[in-house]
Amino acid sequence: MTEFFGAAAVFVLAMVALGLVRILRGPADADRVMAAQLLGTGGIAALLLVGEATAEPAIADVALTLALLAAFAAIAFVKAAAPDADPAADDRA
Amino acid sequence: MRTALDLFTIVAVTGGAIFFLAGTAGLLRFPDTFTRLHALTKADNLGLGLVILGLLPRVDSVVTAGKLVVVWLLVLLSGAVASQLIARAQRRRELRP
Amino acid sequence: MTTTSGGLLLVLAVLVPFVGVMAGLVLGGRNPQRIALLTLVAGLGLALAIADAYLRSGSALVYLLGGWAPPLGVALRADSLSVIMLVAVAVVICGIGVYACADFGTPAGQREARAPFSFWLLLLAVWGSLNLVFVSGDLFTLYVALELLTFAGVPLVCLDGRGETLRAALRYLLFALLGSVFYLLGAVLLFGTCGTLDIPLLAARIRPEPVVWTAAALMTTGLLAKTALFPLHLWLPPAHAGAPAAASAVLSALVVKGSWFLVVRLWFDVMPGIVTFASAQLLGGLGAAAILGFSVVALRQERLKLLIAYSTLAQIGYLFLMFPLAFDVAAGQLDGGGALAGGMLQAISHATAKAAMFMAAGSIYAALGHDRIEGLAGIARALPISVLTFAVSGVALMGVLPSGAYLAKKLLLGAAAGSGQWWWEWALQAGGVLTSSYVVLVLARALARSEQTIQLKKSVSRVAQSAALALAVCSLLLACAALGPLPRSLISNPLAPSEIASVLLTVGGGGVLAFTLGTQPSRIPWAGAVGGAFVSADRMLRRWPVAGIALLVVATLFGWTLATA
Amino acid sequence: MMAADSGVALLIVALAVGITVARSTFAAVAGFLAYGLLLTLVWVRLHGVDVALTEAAIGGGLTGALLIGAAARLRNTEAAARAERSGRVVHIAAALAGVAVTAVLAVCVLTLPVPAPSLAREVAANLAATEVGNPITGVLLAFRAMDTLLEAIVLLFALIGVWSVAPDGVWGGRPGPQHLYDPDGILAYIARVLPPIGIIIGMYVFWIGADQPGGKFQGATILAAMWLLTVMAGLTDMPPISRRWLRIGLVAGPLAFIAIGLYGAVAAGAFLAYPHGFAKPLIVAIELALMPTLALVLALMLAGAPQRSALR
Amino acid sequence: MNDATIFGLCAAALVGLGVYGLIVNPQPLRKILAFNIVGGGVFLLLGAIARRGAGAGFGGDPVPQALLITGIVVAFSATALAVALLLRLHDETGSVTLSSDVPPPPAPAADVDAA
Repeated sequence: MTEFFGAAAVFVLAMVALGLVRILRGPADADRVMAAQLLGTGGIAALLLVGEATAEPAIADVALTLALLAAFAAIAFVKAAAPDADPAADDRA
Repeated sequence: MRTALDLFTIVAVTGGAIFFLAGTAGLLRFPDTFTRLHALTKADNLGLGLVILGLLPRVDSVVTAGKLVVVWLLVLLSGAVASQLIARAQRRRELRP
Repeated sequence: MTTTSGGLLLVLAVLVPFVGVMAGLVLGGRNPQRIALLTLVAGLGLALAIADAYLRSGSALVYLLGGWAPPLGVALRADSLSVIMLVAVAVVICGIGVYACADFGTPAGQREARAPFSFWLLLLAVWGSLNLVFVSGDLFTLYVALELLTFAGVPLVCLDGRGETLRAALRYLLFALLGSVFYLLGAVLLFGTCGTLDIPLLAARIRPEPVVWTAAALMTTGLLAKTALFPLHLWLPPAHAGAPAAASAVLSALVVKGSWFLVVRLWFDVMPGIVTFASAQLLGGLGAAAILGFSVVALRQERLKLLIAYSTLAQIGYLFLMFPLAFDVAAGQLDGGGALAGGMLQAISHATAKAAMFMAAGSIYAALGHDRIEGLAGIARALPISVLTFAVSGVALMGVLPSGAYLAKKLLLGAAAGSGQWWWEWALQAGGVLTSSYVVLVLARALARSEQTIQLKKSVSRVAQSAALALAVCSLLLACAALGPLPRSLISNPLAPSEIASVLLTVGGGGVLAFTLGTQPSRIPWAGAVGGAFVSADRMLRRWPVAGIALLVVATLFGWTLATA
Repeated sequence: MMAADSGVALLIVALAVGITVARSTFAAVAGFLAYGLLLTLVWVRLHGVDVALTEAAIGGGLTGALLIGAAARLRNTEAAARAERSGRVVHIAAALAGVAVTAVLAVCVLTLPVPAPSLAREVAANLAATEVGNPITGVLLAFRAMDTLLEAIVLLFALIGVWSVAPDGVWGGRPGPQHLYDPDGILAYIARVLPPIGIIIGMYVFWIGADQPGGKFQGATILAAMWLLTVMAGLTDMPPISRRWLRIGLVAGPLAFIAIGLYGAVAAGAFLAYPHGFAKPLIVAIELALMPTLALVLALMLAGAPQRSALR
Repeated sequence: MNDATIFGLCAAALVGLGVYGLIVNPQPLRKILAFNIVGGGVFLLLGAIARRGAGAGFGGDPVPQALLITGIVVAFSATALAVALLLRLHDETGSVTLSSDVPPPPAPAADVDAA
């Protein structure tokens, strides 16, 4: 099974690698943040698969930390890009 | 029993990998920010869900299994929130003259 | 290795300033200043107590933190170098602290003001970090100490919050970070090779091999970048010239000494046997280039504080001349002795004199509202103490009798003659003449009579001026070291014809240089062109990409010279 | 698994190339988020789960948020920065320099001594004396406790530095902008849902640290992130930096650490030593004291210099 | 070739790349990023060395692993301080250039009361 998990991890990582193209190419900054945010999902999957392959139970805690902080950068981006935006304005527009 | 569970793991993890493939394809091929956002959140979150589902039978403690489920729920939650916030920010940008 | 008596003093020397920072942070308001002044007294007492304990025991003080011996644990260690630096820094910090009371009082009516609050906390932070640099015996703890020093030093640059100083601070921080990451990289390689970070253990395990050469080159270069030795000086002039006077004094006199001290530690204690003749010559050569180049650039400055900043760059060069002189060709390794003693004496002379000089310049600036050298005429009558301070500290830097730098020069000259490296004698003598040139330039302006009586924008605190003068006098009094630890034979009759000739030569030569290369339109066209060329070369080297590449070139040269025995 | 290792290594290098040459600063910063993620993966592969946890918390969380916020605020300087771009000669020289550095380091990596020197045996032999099960905690809080104390002080100094660049008029005020609170917004929703979970996880990571991977620092990072989340959602506001409780909180951890260290000097013969049989309780006490301080410092560092007067 | 060597070589590449980025990128935020890349490389090298020191039942030498944690925290502090300076510079001057070719500082405030 170890080989299988290794292979699956490599595959998911390859998908992550392809997604990196979107981070670098954009075009909008929103694309980049979103790609980075969703690569985090792939990263967590790869981490769990690698962890299974190395049989380290504490990996789950690392995944937990990553998942908890996953949205943090995206929120910081939204807040810095439009700090005083009136949320109600979106629905009026 | 062992083989059956292993088979389940293999099927689920493979399924998850395929969803990651789909998500990445969407990320690269779809024409604009909003469609990409839409396709991606679905695919990647399902992908992670299947991977975690596949790993569950192999976990030997209930606590770790619980952690894995929480990981998935957290990713679902933050994915949903982040994509909505990013979409709003992007729309605001595009609406701005 | 065990803890020696008095070892706990080393822990306290580091902790007392740090606890002072924390107490000031909590109590806030005007308390940081009060706490800082109290801590100055306590810290000075601790430094003296350490010196006393060291002299009593006659050997290095050691403290095993947590009782764990290296390589697993971390030891604090104070040898003679540490003790000298601890005491010198304590004295200089006290002088600066007294001086700064005039500038960094919290204005009436305000509960807490940003600049005083930050200054007093950062002053203590710099002090604790420096003490840690002096006593730590572990390369990683030293890395943390270096970073502490950087984080405490950088905000001092931009205390007044103007854009220019913020830019200078950011440049300083980024280049310093590059330097520390190089240092860390080297330390990591040493750990990978020797399995320890403890200095004595490393010294025992280290062997000349490629990884060690790389590590040594990276660490040395990183530290030189933090010390601003030529050609890695891009950050220093704007940072030191733009900061408030007391902060400039801290940065110029003390902060650069931290990384310089680590180079001394690294070369003399970690890898004395790895150092080669060529690498020591290279280090000395960079120092000599700094002395020559920056002294000329200093002459071309229009502002007093920038002149002093360039003088610091030149004096930093002086601090590296001891390395080739300490190289024992027969044994093929670095050997302390006279050259090391001379270098240390030079470092503390510079620390005291440069702090005094920046503080005097600060008083002059505050009084005039500007510090253009052109406009200094008549200031000697208005601010006699400050001009006297400048003159005394200038004399102390020149290395003419009687001053600590004079003894330092004698020791270094002796080492040069002893090891047959006559070319460094030239560099040492030229350094004195070049230093005197910009001192003479400023003094000639300041002593000139002005047509109209000078209008002072603001009265300057007499206490502050006296504190600066006291430090300058301290620098002169270091000559008294010849009565104690150093051989009395170093000092000769100041009225002997050879001594008088040497003084006249230094001052006179400086005067001629000041006249030919100085800022005013020169009557000798080629001299103006030469000065201008130095200035443009300096501007070129201070561009970021050039400095970055220079950093790597210097690292390569060190690696290469270390490898070719 | 060698293929996986090589793949991850190549991916990291490719990503670093992308970050370095990207035209847009924002792209580079977004790439950096992925860089932290991949490094986390590497730490797991190198059997450093404690390091992986730290990287996940710092690299994936705090540094990423810090940089991406800065990049968004500096967007209007892109054109000027591009105009300043270095010339071809500089590029070639820098590339040569980079290649040379890599080549030399690669040689160093390949010639590191075999068998590798290691302190693992010393740690294993002395771990029992520290009474903790996690060797990393043993190193951080017993063998090299000084480094950990200094690390807390580094954070404090950096925070003083961050504060010291505030405009004079708002000294003592609140850091960061005022965030609008939208009770029906999704941000407010997640800021209500996530922090309770985060606090539990943060405390859990802290608590297991004595015997398994985890510890005060990683736990504190999670707590800091949760607090900032509620601030960004407008649910709470950053406190003015002149608040007494905040100042006390900032120094409580390091001071407790020093106090326990000095107690060791009296009771166990050395600063930062622990009396026999009391090592674990004292280590846990230090971690417990440090955690709130670290969470406070980290959150305040991310929030930046004071921007608003405390009165408003 | 084992995992420590692979990641050790990866670390060498990262340091080289980061150094290149530090030199050529004029924008300070890019320099901060490059510093973090170099830092990541140095940490990775230390991690590889820790892995080489595996033994006594540990998957890696715990001492360098603990140093890594301290190192990561110090690097974060540096980044936060640099970003704070950069943002303030931007607010104060509207530009973020580090170029030394701008005119020299007109006059420093020698004391703060006057500033």
